[in-house]
Amino acid sequence: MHIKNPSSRVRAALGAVAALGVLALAACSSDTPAETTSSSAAEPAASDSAMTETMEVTDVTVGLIPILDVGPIYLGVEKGFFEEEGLNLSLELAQGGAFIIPSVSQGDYEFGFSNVTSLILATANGVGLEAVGPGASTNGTEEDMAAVLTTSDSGISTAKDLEGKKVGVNALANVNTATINQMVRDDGGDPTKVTYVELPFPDIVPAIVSGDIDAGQVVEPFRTAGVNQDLVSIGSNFLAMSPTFMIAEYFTSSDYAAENPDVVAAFEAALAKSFEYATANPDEVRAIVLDYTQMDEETANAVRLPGWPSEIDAASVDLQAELAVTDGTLAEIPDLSNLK
Amino acid sequence: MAITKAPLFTSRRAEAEPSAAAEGTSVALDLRGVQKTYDTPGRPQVEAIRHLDFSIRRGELVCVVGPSGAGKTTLLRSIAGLLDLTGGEVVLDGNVVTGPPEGMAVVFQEYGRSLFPWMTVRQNVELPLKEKGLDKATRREKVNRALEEVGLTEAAEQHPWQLSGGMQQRVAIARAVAYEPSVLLMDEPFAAVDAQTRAELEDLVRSLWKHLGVTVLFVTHDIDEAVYLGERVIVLSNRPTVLMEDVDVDLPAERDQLTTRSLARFGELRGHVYSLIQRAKRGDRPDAPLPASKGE
Amino acid sequence: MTRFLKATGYAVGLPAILLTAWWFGSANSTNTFWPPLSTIIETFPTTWTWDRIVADVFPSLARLGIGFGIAVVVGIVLGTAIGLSPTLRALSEPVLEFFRAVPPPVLVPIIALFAGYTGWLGKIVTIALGCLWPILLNTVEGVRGLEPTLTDTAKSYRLSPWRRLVFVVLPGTSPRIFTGARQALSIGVILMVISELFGANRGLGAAIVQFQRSFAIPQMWTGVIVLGLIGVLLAALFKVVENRMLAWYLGQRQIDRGE
Amino acid sequence: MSSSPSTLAPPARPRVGARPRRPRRSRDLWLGIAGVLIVLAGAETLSRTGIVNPDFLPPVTAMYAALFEMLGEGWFWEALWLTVRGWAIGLAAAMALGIALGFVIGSVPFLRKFTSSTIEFLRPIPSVALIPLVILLFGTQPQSAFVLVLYAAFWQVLVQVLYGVADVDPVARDTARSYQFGPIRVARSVIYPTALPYIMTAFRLGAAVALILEITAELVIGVDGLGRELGIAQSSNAVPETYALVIVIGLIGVAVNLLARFVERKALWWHPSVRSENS
Repeated sequence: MHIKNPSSRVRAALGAVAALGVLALAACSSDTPAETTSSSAAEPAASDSAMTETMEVTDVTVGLIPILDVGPIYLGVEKGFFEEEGLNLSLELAQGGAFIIPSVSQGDYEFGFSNVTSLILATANGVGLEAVGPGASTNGTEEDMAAVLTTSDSGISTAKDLEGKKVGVNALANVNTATINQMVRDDGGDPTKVTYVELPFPDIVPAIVSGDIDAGQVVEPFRTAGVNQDLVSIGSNFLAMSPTFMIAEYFTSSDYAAENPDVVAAFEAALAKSFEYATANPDEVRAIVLDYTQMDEETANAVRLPGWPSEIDAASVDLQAELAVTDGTLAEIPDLSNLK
Repeated sequence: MAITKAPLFTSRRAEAEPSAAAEGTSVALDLRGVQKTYDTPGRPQVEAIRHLDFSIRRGELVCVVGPSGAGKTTLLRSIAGLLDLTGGEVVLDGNVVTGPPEGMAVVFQEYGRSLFPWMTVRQNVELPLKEKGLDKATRREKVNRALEEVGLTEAAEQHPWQLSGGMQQRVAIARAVAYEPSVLLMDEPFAAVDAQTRAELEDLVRSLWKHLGVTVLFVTHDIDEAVYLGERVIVLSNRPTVLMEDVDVDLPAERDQLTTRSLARFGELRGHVYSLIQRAKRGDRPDAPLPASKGE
Repeated sequence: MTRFLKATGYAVGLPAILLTAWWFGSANSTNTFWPPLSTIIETFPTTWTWDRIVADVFPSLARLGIGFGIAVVVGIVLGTAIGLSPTLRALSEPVLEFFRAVPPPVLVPIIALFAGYTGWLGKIVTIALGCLWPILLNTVEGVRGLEPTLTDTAKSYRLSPWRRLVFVVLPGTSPRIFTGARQALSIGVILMVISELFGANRGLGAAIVQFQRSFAIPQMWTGVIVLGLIGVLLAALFKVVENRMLAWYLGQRQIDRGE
Repeated sequence: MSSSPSTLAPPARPRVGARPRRPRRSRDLWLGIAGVLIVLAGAETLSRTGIVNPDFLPPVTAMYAALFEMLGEGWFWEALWLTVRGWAIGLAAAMALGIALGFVIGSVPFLRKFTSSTIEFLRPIPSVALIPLVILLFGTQPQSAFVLVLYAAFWQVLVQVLYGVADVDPVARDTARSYQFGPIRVARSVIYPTALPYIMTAFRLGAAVALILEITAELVIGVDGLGRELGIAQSSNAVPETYALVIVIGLIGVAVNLLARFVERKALWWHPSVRSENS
């Protein structure tokens, strides 16, 4: 086989590889890691800026979990409370606090929403964090928004029955595992016998129904979805702690707080306004929830709203720290002043 | 021997071959009207063998020679039952060959590729005997004897690819001999070895043939080798193959490389076969002789 | 003696430099996510105690072993059958081509539909399916590419189909089967870890997730290192088995290459 | 056939009806299509008859309905583009880095020996081991996927290029040197053509691994792309959509393979045996 002078063909091949490289560089540069706007559903309605004085606006990203608790912040953005404080918010969704904390401490996000236990564990392990406001808490009534669900025929009626069972939680070693362990202890059971399995919130109810797990801790809107599939609740692991149990907090990294105290103050103020508004207009919360979750209208109206307190409940922080120590996920309670 | 000078070459074909009468045990291998046409889909038909009729008596060493591309390998593969015939039949010890027949062993030209590289020499020779259902002791005894016959006793535990080309072909021969076939087919077995090794292997085949009394059909393209080894040399025409001539080799039974090859008779026979092959190459065939065929 | 020193010098040289660079580079790092190498090494014994190894590492490796084993058996049986019959091969070629192209991690959510996330069954099926394709396809190629003279020889000695399979086809294809098996092993390890990241409770992947959730960063690094070591050990183990089973093939290739 | 007495002239050549045989190639094609249809029909009946719970294995028709419906949605094309781009960037970087390092290390015997133990140690480390790290560093940013894809594909490329440079026929290299070829010309006319087949194999292996890790990152970490959409579809119990996405991702895999083989054939037309060893 007469081999033609290969160099021309080889050049063609060289060209092919180079082209591939160029394509990559071009594609790369076109996407310098500018703030990727959050998924389209959560695009905040841009309220006209004429209303605010000519104040330079700072862009701020907030890491959230697609659950009911973060409703007020979406409302705050819609009502322009954050706009008034000179903040242009872009909201990112993640599976749980354990995902959001690293992004905040690395500076990908400026603020985040997370359960207090994760914040405590992070602080204990040297991650510099600073709480900027309460996240959500039990709504002070018997109808709590969280619940440990199971099937009616699972033979589980009280927390003690969870021994030796598989319990689904949205993240291992966080407020849910800590509080469920406490429920089991209060009920005279041995929490070390409970096997926790980490599943995203949307997967927990289907996993209980399919028998993949025996029980699971869910918050709204998944609690209502579970009840609609005739799952039964053996009580709320949050309400079992205290009627005003603060589950989560909004937070930032201590570096960011130190460098931009004004932005933090503005965020805290806008947040407080949003909480007041949300508590006063529950139906507006139920409406906005449709934007950032896959909830349908009917479920949104049936869900129980959590409480949105005006300031941080220090007792809850201490309680979650003690629980973490008793569970062994924490050696000893660190200085929690930054979370109170 | 007739008083008058025997015709230079007795060509077996001339005698009316009483094929039926010669049946019985004396004929080991009988080809009757063998035809082979390759008909692979998508490619034009190729007629390899037009018509072949010859037989080999038990204990005979017959060589087959012909111009290259004369369908020698096709012939051998059809005799070995590895190739279906388009017409005619091959009869081994009285029964028609449909698949690889019992009592026949084949030694291929690509010795390196016909030995199992993942087995040692001993295992290669022993495998066919396992199939014959012989017990361990008999197998071991036959393997050792075969290896001794071909002079490879000390290489028994090595792998074929650790041996030279000549030694590898000896392993293939040992495997065939250990199988104790009634007919041994050899397809240009020494084409790929150097001249010196070839001479040794030729003498090895002769001594094995005499020593074990096995019937051998030896296909080669080397005319000297055919005449030196064979009691008869069957010369094939070019494609589509027919029998050019069945030449009787009346050299002494005891042969060796030096004396036999220097005999005048050897030169005459060699010259005759050589001219037959030249005529075959030119397309001269029994079924269509060239008009101006020059003298013998 | 110097040749031995030279060899070890080369083998140890770069790793030593990299480790010392890592050691000093991270010596007084404040970033909690890049703890100093010294703390990582300190936490090693306390984290990977024997009972954690039994509780987490063994289940993961057991699932990998079972899944990989199933894939090897099914892959060879199916591969040989398909390789030997041209019609079966033509029939199955496009289907196999598609399943080979599906990235194995996609299996995890699909199989979770059937077998759920927790428990062993779903994970073993995921690993087995993920490992099956490289072995199956390489076996088919191996059987197809078998040296024709060998099969002719086997036929001419009238070897029974069973004996031909055991003594000719399978050994002849074994080099290709091992190529497939090596790729399958690397995919198996990936699936072993991923299948545990969902519905994590017990297992190496699960342990690493647990450390990460509770911000036990040094422990998490030890987990990553253990996972790396397991990858290296499995590759070394595979090499040992291959050198023993394919000794004839490696010897032959060496001679062919005239090394 | 009775053996006719051997007359001098063999019987006239029997006329073999030359029926045009359908060439083997197109027969395989039909069989291949039949194979695919059998599998699809099988899945359909399994699901329709309820042998397999339809919630878990929807009928194939439902899958394709979901697929076609999806084709009309914006998020699908955006996710597809993100997956392909992530794969392409990672692969390109791995190829560039792997070829450059491969050539440098390959052609300097000292470097070759010096780095071989490290390469042998780092190569088998599963790229998924990096997941916890990249989550901490980049969270769900595309960079997470980039690191995983780069790490996995890089080793495939580097090892193949090292084989390629090592495989240079010493005779060719000596002849080039004997004609006083400068190092650049030697590289261009001797090392490169010998290494090119290996580079192509590297491209084929790297492309496949790159896609696996891109999808893994999207599925496990939540980097945007088809993998993430698959995770969401599965967890929100949209089963037909889940299978539809699996089909799309599988087709991307097939396309990647075909592209790799195409590039390999184009660049290697002059190579005596286009390496048929498939990965």
